[in-house]
Amino acid sequence: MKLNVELPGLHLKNPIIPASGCFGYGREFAELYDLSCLGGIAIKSATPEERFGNPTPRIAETPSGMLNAIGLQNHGVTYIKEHELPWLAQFDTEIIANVAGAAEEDYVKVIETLNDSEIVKAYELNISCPNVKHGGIGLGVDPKLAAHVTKLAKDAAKKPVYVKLSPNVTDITEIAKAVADAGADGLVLINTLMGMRIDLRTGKPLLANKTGGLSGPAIKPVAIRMVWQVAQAVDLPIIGVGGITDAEDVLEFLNAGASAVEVGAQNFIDPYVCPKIIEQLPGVLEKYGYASIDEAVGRSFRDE
Amino acid sequence: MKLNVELPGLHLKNPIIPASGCFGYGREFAELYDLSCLGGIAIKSATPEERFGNPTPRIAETPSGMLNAIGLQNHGVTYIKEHELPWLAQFDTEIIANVAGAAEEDYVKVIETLNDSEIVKAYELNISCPNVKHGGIGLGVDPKLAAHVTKLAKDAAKKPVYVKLSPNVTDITEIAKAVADAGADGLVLINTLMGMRIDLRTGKPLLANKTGGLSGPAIKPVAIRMVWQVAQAVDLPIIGVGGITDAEDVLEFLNAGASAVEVGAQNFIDPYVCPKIIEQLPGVLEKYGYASIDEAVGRSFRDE
Amino acid sequence: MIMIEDAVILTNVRIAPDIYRMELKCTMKAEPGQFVQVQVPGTYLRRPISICEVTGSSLVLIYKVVGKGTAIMAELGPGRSLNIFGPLGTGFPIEAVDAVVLGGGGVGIPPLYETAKRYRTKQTNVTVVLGFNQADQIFYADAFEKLGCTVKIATMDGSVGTKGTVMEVLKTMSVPMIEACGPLPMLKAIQEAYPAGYISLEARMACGMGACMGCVVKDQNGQALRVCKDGPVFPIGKVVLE
Amino acid sequence: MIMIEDAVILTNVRIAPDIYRMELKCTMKAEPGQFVQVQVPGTYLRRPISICEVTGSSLVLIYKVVGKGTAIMAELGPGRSLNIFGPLGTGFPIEAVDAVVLGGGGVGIPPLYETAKRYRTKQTNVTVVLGFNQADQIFYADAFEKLGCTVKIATMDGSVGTKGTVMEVLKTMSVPMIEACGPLPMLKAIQEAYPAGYISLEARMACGMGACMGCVVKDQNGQALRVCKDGPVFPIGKVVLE
Ligand SMILES: Cc1cc2nc3c(=O)[nH]c(=O)nc-3n(C[C@H](O)[C@H](O)[C@H](O)COP(=O)(O)OP(=O)(O)OC[C@H]3O[C@@H](n4cnc5c(N)ncnc54)[C@H](O)[C@@H]3O)c2cc1C
Ligand SMILES: Cc1cc2nc3c(=O)[nH]c(=O)nc-3n(C[C@H](O)[C@H](O)[C@H](O)COP(=O)(O)OP(=O)(O)OC[C@H]3O[C@@H](n4cnc5c(N)ncnc54)[C@H](O)[C@@H]3O)c2cc1C
Ligand SMILES: Cc1cc2nc3c(=O)[nH]c(=O)nc-3n(C[C@H](O)[C@H](O)[C@H](O)COP(=O)(O)O)c2cc1C
Ligand SMILES: Cc1cc2nc3c(=O)[nH]c(=O)nc-3n(C[C@H](O)[C@H](O)[C@H](O)COP(=O)(O)O)c2cc1C
Ligand code: FES
Ligand code: FES
Repeated sequence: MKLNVELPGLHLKNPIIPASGCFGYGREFAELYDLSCLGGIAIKSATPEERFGNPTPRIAETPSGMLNAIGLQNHGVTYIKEHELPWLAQFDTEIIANVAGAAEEDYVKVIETLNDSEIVKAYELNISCPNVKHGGIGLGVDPKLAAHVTKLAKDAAKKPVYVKLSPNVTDITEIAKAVADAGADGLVLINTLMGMRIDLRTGKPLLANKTGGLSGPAIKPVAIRMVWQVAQAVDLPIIGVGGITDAEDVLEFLNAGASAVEVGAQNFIDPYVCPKIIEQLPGVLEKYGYASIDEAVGRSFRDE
Repeated sequence: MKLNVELPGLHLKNPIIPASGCFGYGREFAELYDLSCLGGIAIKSATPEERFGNPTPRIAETPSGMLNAIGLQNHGVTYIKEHELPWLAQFDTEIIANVAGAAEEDYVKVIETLNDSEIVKAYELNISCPNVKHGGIGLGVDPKLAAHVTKLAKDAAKKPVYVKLSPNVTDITEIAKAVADAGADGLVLINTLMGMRIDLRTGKPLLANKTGGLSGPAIKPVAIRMVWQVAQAVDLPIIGVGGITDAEDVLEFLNAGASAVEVGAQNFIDPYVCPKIIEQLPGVLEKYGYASIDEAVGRSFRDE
Repeated sequence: MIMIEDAVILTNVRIAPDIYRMELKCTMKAEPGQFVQVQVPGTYLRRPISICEVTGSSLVLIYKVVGKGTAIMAELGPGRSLNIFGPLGTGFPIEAVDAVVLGGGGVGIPPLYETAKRYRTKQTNVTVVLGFNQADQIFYADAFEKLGCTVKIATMDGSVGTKGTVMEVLKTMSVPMIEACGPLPMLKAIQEAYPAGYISLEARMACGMGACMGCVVKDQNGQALRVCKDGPVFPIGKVVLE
Repeated sequence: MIMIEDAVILTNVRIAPDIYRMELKCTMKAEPGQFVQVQVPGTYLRRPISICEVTGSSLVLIYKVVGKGTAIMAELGPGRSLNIFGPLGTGFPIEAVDAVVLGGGGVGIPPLYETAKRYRTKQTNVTVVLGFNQADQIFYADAFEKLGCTVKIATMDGSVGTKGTVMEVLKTMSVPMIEACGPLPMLKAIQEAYPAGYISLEARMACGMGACMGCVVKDQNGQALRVCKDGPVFPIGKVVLE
């Protein structure tokens, strides 16, 4: 069965993409398997300058999930362009550069730096990081701010721009529509839900940053619901993400309306999860009667 | 150790309350244990008239949690007043009447009907049910609408009014503040997160209602975060709810800022969970160095 | 008395493709047609499974592997303990009749076994009509025979007995009183064809004890009935089957 | 080579209060001071546990029951398989020295065992200083002795050996080169007192392989180092301990 998916700027040989922040720049996973098997790779968020990120502990376990508060640690976009991207060029897979920042201009700076990199095929705007504020409000939770940064990014970008949305909002379709109207080429949803754990021994939040982003199977029902809502509200391709662990989860996202998916925290639980899913996917599609990826996309709300 | 908690209208002998919709009116659980051991009971949402609720399937399993779309099935407030409340009067525990409706007036009607019932000690406004709309927007996700229904309820009510908030919002503190300003006596948080599962065999949403409310351990980190945020933003007692399975979870909610807790879906997994927690709680409080419930409340953000 | 119990697995063996028989050592007693809610390790909600037989010191469950929970159950070896909650629901009544027909399709068959046993204790004539897809999926026909029941079999592919569903066999018989469990289409056909008897339903459940309203069906007057508490067994004609 | 393996539990026994020794049949090889990420059934994240001994056909882990995951591990019987990922991280170097001191506190002791073994193979003089809270918590002192190490013990209550921490013993000795693992205060004291040697750190981990940046510490220049990949063993003086 052909698994390839054509999206703006991305010729994915299959719909499986490791999610940003859960795969670094692929170096560690390349010791385990050939990254050329992947549909694409969403690399760790890049900011204009180097960031150390948050103090530790940055990780906490939760039922069927985890909290993280890494805080966008990275060496800055120039370092990434010079040291990580050329190394990634050896693999036959589509590189998506996840773009983040502390202010709107930061997104533009990162994009301008990466525009002439042949290896980057598309941008993924991370407007959903709870640590990044604009006038006290996260960019990703206000439709006007989200649309504005999308527009700035689109104006600067020489490659397609996907916008990665925050699930911590009252109405995800409102944000999705605003971003679509501002010219986004695609959407990625969802980023992490904001959560907290308290360390009973101290009575204080376990993470140094206090709150963190919840990911893993626990959030899958929320992600499926949001993909389903947005797929019906907006005419843009969606990359689904949140709690995927196997090929059946992938099919659930496709049915909900996603055209491709990203796999996040499961890479920590089973470092071979992406190649495993790619192997299982044709069998699972067949089992449920699909002859192609396309047939499965949006099945949940399409009349037949 | 004394476990009693004093809240507006409620003299709880301990902070453990089965959550609305997860305990019916106690009849089935009374076959298993003496309900007088409970701090209180939040009975199933009452509406002015009988409601059948949603079509089935209404239940789906998720990783460390479940979705439900019961749809406020109940016999209507008059039936409840005449048939359920007198039966509940035999138990030495505090009854909290959960109030719901399809429109603002419905809340007022239910409250007016129950005002002269001696057995009801407080109201819990369920403004968070995703099925109830007002001009297309859930009451619980708009600060103005939430404040307005709270005010109407307060004006009608002869007992304290707790407002149960929806977690499906961008900023829970904004709703909490609005409701506090409108005169609420306390807050209950959280209700379920909106989620979905797709049945791969059909490619369609598994629940007849399509979306459902996510509850269980999966949502605990979100509930803890929201209790922690609201406890610092608003000067009202909070009843915490979301994913509680044992006495350590209860302590986590107390540390986050809750004064008491409700236990929901875990009643389905272990029907004896409430008495078990009540038994374990003194030992757990002692283990972590607390001499009373009060010492634990809000520990996570209090300076010592 | 409804209770919760850590029951020890005595045996857990495959008796047909994807069909397993598990015997659990426990003190729980039950009526025919009642069920238990099984806490399968690694899953969240409990799984409702009918009680197939009550021996006095053990319960027998027969289950089909259809998803995550039943797949995990099939892996559990003897000696492991399994937390069960029950007995739950309203089962098959044992009525004072001379003859009864028990109709079962696939994993609707297990609850009929204890029912047959109780009827046989009262010397009632029991005819059991069992439906399967094909020959290799047949189970428990011999067990019913040992109880002294007349056993008739229908297979969809006609490889054994009558070709077709349980209904094909029933049509050829006189059916004064029927108690049945199986797939919804079978129960619908029985509810339409026969005035006297009982059918046992399935529903997705959370609490399994009547508290959550997750499992409701409608009666002829539009009133809600809980499959877990008011059922799973209902008199023919009571419930609207959709 | 980093790999993932379903290792079969050979033995899993309590060797001191809350301390268990588990031997796993597997093909994985490892260097001293490396660790594995254990997938404990019923938990989400893997648990990092140091490799205590590499026998060739098995790995030995020693772990303390401190929370949910380790409590479940302690319940697992022989024959069960456990999924492990490793070997991970940068371990203790085996340097060309005449004598080495190995300092371990509590569950910091396990990784020192394979380290001692490798040093003894090279005939290096090994003095092991082990710290415990009290007499009944002592484990592995005899095992180190059997390797031909000089073993010195410190207990907080003075019930065996020197009263106090590992530092009390170290103060009385010449320490040309030290390799240590244990609680943070102990590692801080060692990093301050001695210029030459290595310390092994702990951190909350997600990936355990260097990809997520969950486990970072800062070096003296403020640069991030990953405990799971650049460590867990770092040269004394490299990392800022907070
Ligand atoms: C009263 C009653 C008695 C039953 N008796 C038997 C029996 O004796 N033997 C047998 O093999 N099966 C029986 N079933 C069906 C059995 O409950 C399901 O096959 C089982 O729950 C599937 O679990 P799973 O984890 O393998 O499937 P999954 O699909 O992974 O289960 C996911 C969720 O859906 C629920 N679910 C899935 N299918 C069903 C179903 N058909 N009915 C109810 N819930 C379902 C599960 O309980 C679980 O909560 C009975 C069901 C009911 C309601
Ligand atoms: C490189 C390394 C080597 C280790 N080697 C050993 C060893 O040989 N023997 C031993 O007993 N312990 C060792 N530990 C500590 C061990 O990882 C924790 O005790 C264990 O993870 C606790 O799990 P739990 O489920 O019992 O506790 P819980 O508190 O329930 O765990 C919850 C989460 O916190 C994490 N966590 C809790 N405590 C620690 C900790 N101290 N360090 C890292 N993560 C933690 C868990 O991994 C899990 O993700 C090592 C830790 C690291 C980082
Ligand atoms: C440790 C960790 C780090 C992450 N870092 C980033 C990041 O830098 N940029 C980003 O857009 N998303 C980041 N995410 C979010 C993931 O890309 C993904 O959206 C989320 O984890 C949900 O998917 P999952 O449930 O499969 O993990 C991170 C997630 C984790 C767990
Ligand atoms: C089956 C079910 C029915 C519920 N019905 C109601 C209801 O009628 N009114 C209400 O306010 N909350 C209702 N809830 C929400 C719970 O009271 C609780 O807020 C939520 O389940 C989170 O708690 P938990 O994770 O402990 O289940 C229901 C939850 C479940 C699972
Ligand atoms: S399953 Fe809860 S009422 Fe039937
Ligand atoms: S645990 Fe992921 S980088 Fe160390």
